Amino acid sequence: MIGLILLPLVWASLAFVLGPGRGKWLAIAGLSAQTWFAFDLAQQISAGKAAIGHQVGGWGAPLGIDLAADGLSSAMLLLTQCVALPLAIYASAYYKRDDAAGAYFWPLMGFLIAGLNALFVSADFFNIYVTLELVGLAAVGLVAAGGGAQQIAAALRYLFATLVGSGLYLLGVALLYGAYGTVSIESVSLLVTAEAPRMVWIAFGLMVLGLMLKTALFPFHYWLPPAHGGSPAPVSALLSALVVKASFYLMLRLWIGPFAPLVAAAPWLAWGPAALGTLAIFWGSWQAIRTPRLKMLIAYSTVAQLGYLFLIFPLLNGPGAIQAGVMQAFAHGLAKAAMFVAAGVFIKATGQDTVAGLAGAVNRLPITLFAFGLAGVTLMGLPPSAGFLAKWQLIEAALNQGHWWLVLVVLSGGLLAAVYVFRVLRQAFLLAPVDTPVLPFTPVPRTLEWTAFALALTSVLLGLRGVELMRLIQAVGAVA
Amino acid sequence: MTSALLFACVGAILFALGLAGVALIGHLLRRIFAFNVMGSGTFLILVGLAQRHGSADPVPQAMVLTGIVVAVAATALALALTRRLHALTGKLELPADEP
Amino acid sequence: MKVQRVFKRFVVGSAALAFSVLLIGVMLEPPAAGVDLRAAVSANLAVSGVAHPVTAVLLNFRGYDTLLEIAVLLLALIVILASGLEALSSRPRAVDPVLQTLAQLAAPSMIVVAVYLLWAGAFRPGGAFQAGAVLAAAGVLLHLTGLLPGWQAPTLKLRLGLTAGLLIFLAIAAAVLSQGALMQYPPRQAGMLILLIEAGFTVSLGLILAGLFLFISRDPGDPT
Amino acid sequence: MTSSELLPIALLMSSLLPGLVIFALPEGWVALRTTLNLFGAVAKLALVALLLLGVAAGQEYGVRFAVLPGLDLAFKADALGLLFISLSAVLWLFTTLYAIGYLEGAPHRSRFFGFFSLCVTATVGIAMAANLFTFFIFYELLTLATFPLVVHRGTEKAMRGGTIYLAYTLVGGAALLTGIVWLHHLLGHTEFAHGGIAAALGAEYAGQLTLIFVLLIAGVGVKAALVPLHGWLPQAMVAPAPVSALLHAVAVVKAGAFGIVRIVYEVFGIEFAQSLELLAPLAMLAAVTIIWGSFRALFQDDLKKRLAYSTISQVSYIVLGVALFGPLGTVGGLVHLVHQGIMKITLFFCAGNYAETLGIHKVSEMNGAGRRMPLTTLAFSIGALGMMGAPLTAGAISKAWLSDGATAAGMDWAIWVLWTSSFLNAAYFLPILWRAWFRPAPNAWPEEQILRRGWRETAWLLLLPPLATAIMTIAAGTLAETPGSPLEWAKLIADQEYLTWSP
Repeated sequence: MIGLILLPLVWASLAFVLGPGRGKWLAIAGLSAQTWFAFDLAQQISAGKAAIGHQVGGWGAPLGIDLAADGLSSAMLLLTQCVALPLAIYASAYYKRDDAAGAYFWPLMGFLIAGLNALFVSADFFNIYVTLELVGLAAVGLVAAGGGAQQIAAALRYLFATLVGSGLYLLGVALLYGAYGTVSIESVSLLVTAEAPRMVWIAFGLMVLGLMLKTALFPFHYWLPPAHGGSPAPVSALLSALVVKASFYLMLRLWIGPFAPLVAAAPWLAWGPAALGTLAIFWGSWQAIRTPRLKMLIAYSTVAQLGYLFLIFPLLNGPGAIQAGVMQAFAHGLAKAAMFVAAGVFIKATGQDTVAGLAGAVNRLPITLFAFGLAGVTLMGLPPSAGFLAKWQLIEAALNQGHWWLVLVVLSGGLLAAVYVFRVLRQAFLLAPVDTPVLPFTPVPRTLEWTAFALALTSVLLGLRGVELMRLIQAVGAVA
Repeated sequence: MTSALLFACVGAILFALGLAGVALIGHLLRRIFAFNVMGSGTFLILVGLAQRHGSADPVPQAMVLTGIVVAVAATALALALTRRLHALTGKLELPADEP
Repeated sequence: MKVQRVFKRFVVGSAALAFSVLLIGVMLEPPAAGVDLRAAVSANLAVSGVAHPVTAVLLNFRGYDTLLEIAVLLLALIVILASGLEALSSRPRAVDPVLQTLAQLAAPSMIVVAVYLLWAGAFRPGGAFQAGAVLAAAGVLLHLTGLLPGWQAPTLKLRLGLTAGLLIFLAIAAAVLSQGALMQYPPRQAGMLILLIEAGFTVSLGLILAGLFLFISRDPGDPT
Repeated sequence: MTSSELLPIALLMSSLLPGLVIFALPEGWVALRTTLNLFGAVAKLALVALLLLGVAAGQEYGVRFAVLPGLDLAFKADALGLLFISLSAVLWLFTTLYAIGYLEGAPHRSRFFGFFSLCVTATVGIAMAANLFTFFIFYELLTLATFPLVVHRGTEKAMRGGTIYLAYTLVGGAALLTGIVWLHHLLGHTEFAHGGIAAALGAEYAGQLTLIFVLLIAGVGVKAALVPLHGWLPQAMVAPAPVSALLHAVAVVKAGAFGIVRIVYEVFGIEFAQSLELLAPLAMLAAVTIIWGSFRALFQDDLKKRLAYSTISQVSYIVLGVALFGPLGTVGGLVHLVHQGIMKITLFFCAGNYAETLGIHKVSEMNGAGRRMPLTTLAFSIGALGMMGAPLTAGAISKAWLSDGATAAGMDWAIWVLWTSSFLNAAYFLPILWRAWFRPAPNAWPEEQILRRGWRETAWLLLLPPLATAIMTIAAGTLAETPGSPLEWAKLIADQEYLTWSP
């Protein structure tokens, strides 16, 4: 668990010391080791240890800072490493030597991964704030890296969104400390009751608001499409697959953990995120169906897919909701990473970022198109894929509690996803128009194509082997 | 009302002001200032609320120190990006049209 | 358009007002029963390796926060480097010889002050951050008086200096893992280890903070 | 793993693995690709034969993997599934041969045969699914695997057909999924079982179960092209001929019909469905589809479109047989599942031959085709006569059992539906035959691509498959009472589904 935090910090710093554009082997080696750590941790937890804790400095909360990994956090760690490793391999082939955009990619990615890992295992409100900032600033840096005016503008927009988000969160932490004199999640959990002072309610509200802003939940999504759609492919993939999941994870953790008594006292609260999630699904899909640009389409699809995550909030007091959420996080994380890197291949090959430019891609880049299609299968929630299992669990959880409209939302969201996914596939299957001269496709390194394929295939195959993941998540709640 | 609590109340006002500023101001430099006002408000609340009953509490003070450093980093970053945007477009505002 | 803007201002303004009133209102309520960490801090101060409670919290009890925070700072600098430097500012700089002399006099004493602050942090207000800030200020001062050119792409030495603080911290934090936990300093060596960490911090912080300024600030005369 | 677990997996793999390898093959490696294709098809036939022998001897085959807690990917090879598998395995072999001939020299054959194999894998998965969850997985997989085949030509028209196909099937899939999850929510499982599983819920769930039935039937009804869910089928005619054959006879439409069989018999149970009064509306729907499809076929000049509407009509014979309460109807419906496949694939092969050899796409261009291509036209005539239910053909057997079933179930109106349909079938098939055999040939064919060489009127790979299936049409009609015929097998299944009846 410690290795998962220290290792990326070390390779990020060393990559910086080595100089611009260097450090890819360090990163890949580090990430491979991290992946192994993450699997090891997951194995320990599913083997029966409900949670694994670590007291930094040996002090123990509330004086010191505690780290804790349960099923939920270990699942997120696993997702992070499993997406980051292929992306690192992809990025190592994506950035050419002396590419300005890639000069500081490795240190930035390292800090991003370190921040994510630290966030997932932290059990301290204030420490989480620092990790949030680490993640946020690294993500902004990745968006801004070596970019033109549009990218810088997107980065600034993103920066303000993430800073305000963490600012709201920090105010929440301040109020919590004012109320209870501690920022340890465990200590706070023991103190919060349904009769908590109003200050705690406000703190909860502020934190949730800040995190929704960071997760780009509708209507706070405005910053996401330019930031995710305008960055280089590996960056878009990292941001869409992982970064937005971190703040969602945190919100879920707070919801079912320390603030559960508040939620139990006011169950209607859960309908807020669910309603916004519903709007996000429809709005995001609609925009994805309309936009002419390929990466914007994928970015809007992220807005829509994030909506599903928030549908679980009203279902959390029944069985299966967390499972559905985690499965959806995995499905979307893997598939969206695959989709962005596949789009990166298309853009490199055709030299343009439009859906229309894809005509004939099926004959030129079959592997990449296949990867895109597989990722699309996951996003549409068609079997056999992780996205399908997520949808199945979500529908069943909704039926269990008699929330019919959630079922309708999930199903129509899947159909809308089919519209925008097949918009791309259809174009790719189309023969290039005869009257326009066929532009030569730039040859693309095979590594790029195959990493996209591997990510997409994983997102599909997970749909046939969801049992292990579910066993892992059963350990949730022991710490929370 | 102790003086510490007064600090906290001022902090609340500063936070609200800063937040409104970030939401409303288009000029990037001023928006960055607004963000800093917001951050200062938070720090005042953090320290003020914690010591409203008597002596100083070192834990929030240390947290504020950490918070300040993080805010410095964020501000420097925002300024650098703003400057870069200015160098590229000659403007100190974000393009209004959502792409 | 105009009406819309006024409306937006009105809505945001009144929301902010309502929010601050609400917030002040709840802060005036009597506090709930909670934890009091002051006793815990002073009880453990003796084994923390430093005598000043804030430094003890910063570098020992909640040292992990500080570790991540220095990473945040370094990260900010890297982002600035990554977002591109080539744009030059064309503002001419008047260099006043009096100012230059003053700055030349001030810089050495600022370094001395920084060292003092670093040392004093163990038992009174002060410490690595303050020391680093003073160091950085010295750098900025020299730059503004035209004695130190703005920085170009960082050299290997500079990169080492920038990361030294984080790397030393990481090395020490990991080295004491054998004690049972990350950053669990043995009480007897705690003081020495913390001083070592702080020294590394001071250097890196000074460089990073100065870098935040010097990498952006470019003189027209700089060869680019 | 025992052999009873291994065989079903091997059956899936026999088309999946060659398919995956074919995807990776370079376009030019024709010999290896052909070998792989044929090897897969023959291996599958051998495995099917093994399974048939085993099942006839009372052996049970099944295997399951946990996907989620309480949710299994489960396969079983039972008599009903094997009926469908045998049909698709045999027809797959012929279709593969035909496609190899049809696509000779065409581009993107690796992609085509890759998805072709995936389709058959999905079909086998549908046939062997042991619960609705597994059924749904392969059902949707079939949708995804057929889409690239439908749009294979890459023209705007193909895209339109493909898009309409997707729109129908994906919406249908959503309805099906809702029904399945709902049922899973009520029952805790969705395993298929003889006599059904829904009866366990009891009468107080009648309302919900009726809704679930509607959702499930609507979901599979899209693929079975029940009116009014049939709109995609005529549009999907833009696909190459082997794909049409696949859609109509082997895979897609059959998967829908088979789904209805499974749902009625093994999810709801025929007796329970009857008690919920679900069968009569289903029979009505089938009757409407039968008449409507035949009627629309009358007015199509495009040969493949006429055949498409004919399919809509004929597949609902199966549904009608299922919905007739009583074992005789069941036998009729099940046997028609096989017979319709054999006959319809013959017709599509022939239609493809006319188009490939002479460029004939329309009924009005058929004049004299029988003299230029006597063997193809002979096969076509046998298939068409079978569709009308002429004696000695497979179609006659189906119709006889269906009529008996209707009488036994007390639904005499269904007999009139069958007669009307037969009459309409004659009305749209006989003019084609008449034109082909008795009208003089035009001076020039629309687009003659393959020249006659001796007795070979067209490429031999195009000629053999329709002749073979035409012979099978006759065989199934004349040898219906011999052991091992489709009819005998259908009786075996009916025996299992009606616990109180023996043939």
